[in-house]
Amino acid sequence: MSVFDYTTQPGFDLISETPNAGTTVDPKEVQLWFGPQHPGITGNMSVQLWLEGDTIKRGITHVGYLHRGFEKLMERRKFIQSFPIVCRMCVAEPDTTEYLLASSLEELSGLDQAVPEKGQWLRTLVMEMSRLQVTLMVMGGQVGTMGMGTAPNWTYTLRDFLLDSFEELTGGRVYHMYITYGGVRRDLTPGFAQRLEATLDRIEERLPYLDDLILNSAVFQQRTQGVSVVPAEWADELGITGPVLRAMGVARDTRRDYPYLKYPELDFKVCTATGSDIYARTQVRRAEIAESIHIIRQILQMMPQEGPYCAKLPNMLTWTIPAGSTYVRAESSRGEMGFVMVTDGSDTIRRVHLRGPSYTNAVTILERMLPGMNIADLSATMVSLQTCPPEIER
Amino acid sequence: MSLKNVIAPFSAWARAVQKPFTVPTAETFRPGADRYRGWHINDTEQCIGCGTCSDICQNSAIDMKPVDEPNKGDSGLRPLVDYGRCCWCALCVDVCPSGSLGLSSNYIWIDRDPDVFRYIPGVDRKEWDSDEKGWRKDDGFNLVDPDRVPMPMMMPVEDRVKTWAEVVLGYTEAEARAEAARCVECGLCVAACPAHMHIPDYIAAIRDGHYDVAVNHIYDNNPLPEMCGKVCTRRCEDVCSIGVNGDPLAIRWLKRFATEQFSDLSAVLSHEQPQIGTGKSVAVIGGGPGGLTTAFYLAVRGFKVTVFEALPQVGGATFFGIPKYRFPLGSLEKQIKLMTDWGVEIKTNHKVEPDEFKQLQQDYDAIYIGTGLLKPSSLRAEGEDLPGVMPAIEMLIDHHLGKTVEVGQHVVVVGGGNVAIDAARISRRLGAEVTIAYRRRLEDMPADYEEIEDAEAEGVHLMTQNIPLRVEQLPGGRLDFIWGPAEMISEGGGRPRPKLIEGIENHLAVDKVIVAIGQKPDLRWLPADVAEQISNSWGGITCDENGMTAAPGVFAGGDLVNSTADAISAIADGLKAVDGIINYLGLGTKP
Amino acid sequence: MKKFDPDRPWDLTTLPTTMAPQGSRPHAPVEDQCFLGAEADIKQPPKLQEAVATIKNWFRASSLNVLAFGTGCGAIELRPLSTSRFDMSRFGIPGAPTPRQSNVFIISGYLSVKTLTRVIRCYEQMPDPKWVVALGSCTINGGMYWDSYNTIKVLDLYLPVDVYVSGCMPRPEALIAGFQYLMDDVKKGKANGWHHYLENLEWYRENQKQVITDWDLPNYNW
Amino acid sequence: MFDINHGNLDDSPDVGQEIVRRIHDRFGDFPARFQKADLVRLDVPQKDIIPVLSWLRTETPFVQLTHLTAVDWLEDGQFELMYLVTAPDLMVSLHLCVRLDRAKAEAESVFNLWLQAETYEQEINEMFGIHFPGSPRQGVPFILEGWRDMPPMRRDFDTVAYCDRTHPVRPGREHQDSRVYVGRKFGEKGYLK
Repeated sequence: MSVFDYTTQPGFDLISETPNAGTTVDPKEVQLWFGPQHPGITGNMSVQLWLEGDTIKRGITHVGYLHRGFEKLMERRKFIQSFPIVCRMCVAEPDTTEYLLASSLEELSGLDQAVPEKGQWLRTLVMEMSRLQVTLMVMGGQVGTMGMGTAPNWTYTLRDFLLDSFEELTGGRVYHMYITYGGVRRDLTPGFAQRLEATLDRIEERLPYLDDLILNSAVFQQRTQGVSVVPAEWADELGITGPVLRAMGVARDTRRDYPYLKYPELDFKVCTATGSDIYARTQVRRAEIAESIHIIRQILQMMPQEGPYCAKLPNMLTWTIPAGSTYVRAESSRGEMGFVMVTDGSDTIRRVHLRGPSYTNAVTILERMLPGMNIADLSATMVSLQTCPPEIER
Repeated sequence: MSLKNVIAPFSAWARAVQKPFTVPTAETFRPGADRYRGWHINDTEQCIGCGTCSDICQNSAIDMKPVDEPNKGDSGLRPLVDYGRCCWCALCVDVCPSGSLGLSSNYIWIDRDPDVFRYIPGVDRKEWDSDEKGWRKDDGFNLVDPDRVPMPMMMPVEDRVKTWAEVVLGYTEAEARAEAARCVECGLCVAACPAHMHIPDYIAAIRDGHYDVAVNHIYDNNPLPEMCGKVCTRRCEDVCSIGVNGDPLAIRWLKRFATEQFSDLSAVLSHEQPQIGTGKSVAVIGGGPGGLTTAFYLAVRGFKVTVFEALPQVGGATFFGIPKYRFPLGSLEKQIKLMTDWGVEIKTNHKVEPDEFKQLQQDYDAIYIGTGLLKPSSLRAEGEDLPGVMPAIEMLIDHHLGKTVEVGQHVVVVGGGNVAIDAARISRRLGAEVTIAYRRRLEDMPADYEEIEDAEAEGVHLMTQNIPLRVEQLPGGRLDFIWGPAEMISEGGGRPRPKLIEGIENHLAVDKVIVAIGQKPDLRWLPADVAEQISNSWGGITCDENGMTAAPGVFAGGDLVNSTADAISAIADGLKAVDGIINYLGLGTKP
Repeated sequence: MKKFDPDRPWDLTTLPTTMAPQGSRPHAPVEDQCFLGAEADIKQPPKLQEAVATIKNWFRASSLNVLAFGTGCGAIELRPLSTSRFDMSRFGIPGAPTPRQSNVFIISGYLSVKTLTRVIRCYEQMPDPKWVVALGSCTINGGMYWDSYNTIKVLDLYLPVDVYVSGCMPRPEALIAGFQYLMDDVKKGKANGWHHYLENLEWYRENQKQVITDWDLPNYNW
Repeated sequence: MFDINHGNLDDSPDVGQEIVRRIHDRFGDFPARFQKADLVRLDVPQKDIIPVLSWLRTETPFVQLTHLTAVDWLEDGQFELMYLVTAPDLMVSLHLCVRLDRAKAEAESVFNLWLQAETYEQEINEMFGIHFPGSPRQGVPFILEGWRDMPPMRRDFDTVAYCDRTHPVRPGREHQDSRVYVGRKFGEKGYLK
């Protein structure tokens, strides 16, 4: 196995912003900041570009605009106090981080055995709903970057119907703060399953139209096929996961490979595509929407109606957890998310570190894909990689 | 690129004629979901001001603000929410021990002034105060532990009546720490405790395993903690915030656990009190908890303190009034030993006479009276002076002084207080069948509910709502206890009063009738003029806020003064007298 | 209550209720509100001035162009707001891609120091009149990042804020209500934080430079 | 991945046990903790970490660096670096933990083994002040801008004190702790202390 060939890295001294010896700089080169204030940027981040015409010569990712120091803040909060803060790590998809915090501390405290059956099912339900709503949002964002307006209007609205379900179940539209230690915070409301089914039907009914607008559209095909190809040999070496990996035709999915919650009992397939370009990634996401709907329907059918949804908790104000360290992972819409959790026997976390797929996607991969890219494709590339700045800098 | 793909997007036009999804404008906004987490509401009647919401808030968004003077069981504080901090996680709602806090489903609050986003829910009126919807506490999700760690008891129950050994076995270390971890450190118990013990502090120390620190906190204002740890009436647990929707913290058992960890208390206790009392002397008449408290804390300050006790053993009601299966003599002696080690002089079998009292007034700088209530109240029913009808207090004293108490085969105990329960359980251990006859309902019984449960478990039969009519002699030395049923009637406010249902007479053949319907003060040992000066209408003693009676230099406390008949109030009176005596002698900082 | 001391504008203890001097939203007389700079020199009868101001404010309230800059988590609700479910364009509120074409700045939550630098730069590039809508707890008093080393706590120390929409995060409906509130204020001539910013630029600069250590923002020519 | 001494790792019934056995055979008896089916923690001395990682990267299926992070053990005077190395096909991860001297916070870079380590090492360098000589972006600000204080993720950096110093908050808040308030109102006092 060959060590990665890193001749493509920017031969550039970042401190002095001058090229390294051996790198030539074209006098026609123009420096351009893409973001943080730009309608096409995925969140509050920026890419510093060097252009020749509209072709990118090289670029550097800059993050830190959303840095809140979560990891530091959680080190000085009691375990239960970390729970409301953790969902802010990834704004669009808060449930994954909530689950990771809960499961990592449950594992270290031995509470994991006590999580009741219904709590597990509700967690699975919320996680899958969350994946579905983010995938819908990214589908819309993907075509939105190419100036197409109809599909985003539809997908955001469909997502909003799912947010209504979240609001009904968890009490919040965006920050659900629902999955907590020992299970979840509230039971299903009466009639929730029917309403969620209706929402799923609504989404499903719209999917063929979305196909026509997106995947079958000649404009979209022209803009995305063969654009921003992630080479297959980067997959293992850079730790690529999620739709970006599955668009290379590699069927890896944390839900199946490292079974957690109730996923082993559910029937689902790992959606893949070939081509590894933006189009392939969109195809994977489109297939995952259908697959998520399929999974949620199974969950609603298989979930027990009665029973406790949360384990009996100790006094959360004085809860201490024995010293230890662990790594837990879960499949978010972007790929594998993981928490490194270190405790030291006190009532606070010693160290927590979020490992997210955006971390390499937005920096290592993006910077190496930039040379030669047309600047018009940059937004679409970033959305297809799902670079999520709050997750990178936390 | 096929023609099909060029045409495909135009399929979207099919949707153009359909109804849009757009929500209406501001005048008719969608209401929040039933569980929506909007602005706070608070039922200020239910709220106890424990501050747990403020403790759990990771945003430090909640301040506790004084809104009125604290009562027992209510700190007088109410949460003020800063919406410049709040993140609507609703942990405050889920942790709220009283269940008073909630979130409404309203979600729109707009202003140009950033300083308005703060208010005290329930106190500052808001339009969403009466919102039925919104996030509320749910029984299935508890952030505090409502279930007490069960106390190990002597098992099986049948064995308990065969022995005088302690029934309550005490927590193990793991159990005690687990129980201590349930505390939310609100401090309402501090208000409820007559002595204002540092309860949250010692519970926190127990939780962290620092038992020496805990004992130092405990001894800071209670010199008889092992007694309190076993038999206290524990008003603290009545107001415990966890107890509002769960089992209150076992504060009593935790205190017991901490003090039991050390057999030699002087090894772990220390004090740094200045010896302000050197050269001054104080006489304490009556070696009950109040007197011993005064004696101990004055001796710590260098006073020469002498305790005069009529019985052969100090401890007062804690000695003769509490059965040994609840409070073994060894525990009492351990605490008395610390007092004598730290300089308290104790004279037992020394009953003060009127003339001697005059002499004590001459010899000592101050006198503390804590002789308690010893004269039994009468049954006020025909046949009360028959042989076989005896006051419970005499029975308890005789029993604890080692005299033989004859109870026969079947005993009826009249009364519903702790003394009645103790007399009943002692009689049970002496081999009798026991019936308790009480005028009111079971829930009206002043006795500790756990004591009542234990008594029932030990086979004591409880008979409520009955009024003794008379006692008659039966042939063969037995007695006929005749009683009539009562109904409870409420008049005006106040608690319901039992009223005899006329015309019904029930008979119960018993060997003894033990009367436990209270005691009265007995001040005949005082010189008549002093007694006249300091006593009040019911025969007790009235004190000012410093614990001093109308006679200068004569202080009093305990049952004689407060008539609540529990040890911790006597200890509180003793503490008050410590300050009073120091100030009276001009040694304190207070003018 | 101490009086505001112009020599010590950063001393917060001198401020009675609001953070900025003379209140964070001064209610200047109507004729002052709309005639700044060159316009103020034009001499017109007071009645006419008032009428012109009313008409101008009405126009301004009907064309709020929101800068597309998602500064914090609240930005996630801006997409639903601009798409068909909530559809803010029916209120005459379109998005604008650059500061030069926009006049409403939505501060969607907390601001890290790094973002604050860009926000100030964008704000100063925006043409007058311009308004700031602050979303969420974080802009009022730090929110859940009250102890974070990298976020500012009180937005009106650094930028003039015209409307606060409370919530974490505010729902799109709350945002619409916030816009309607802003429109009302604009129509009545009450929303003039931009005016205030110019008048107290030194005070704002002082505060800004306290957190932005590498100050390299250009001085825009107003 | 065929190893001439041990046979094929993929055929092993328990990959975690097997890879630890091979590491033990080759590098020494590092303490290992088998935490769950897909995670083994190994505490590796600092001198052995690069050889172990290189071997894993080049000669075993453990080709993926899932993350790299640091923990500050202030009371021990040490930093701990945690490398999570994953075999994506075998679905097993190794958590390799190495302790560094806190006074001499320097570790060898793994940039030559994994390209994305440059970002991880850049962040650790910024947030903990651990230096990775040879890693390309050392000293380049990644997240913070204009930071003058000590690296913020160090345990001795007090974020509340920093905020009090740097970021003013809105005045007018006043909190009464119920425990203290009640004690004061009812005249709680001690007679020994």
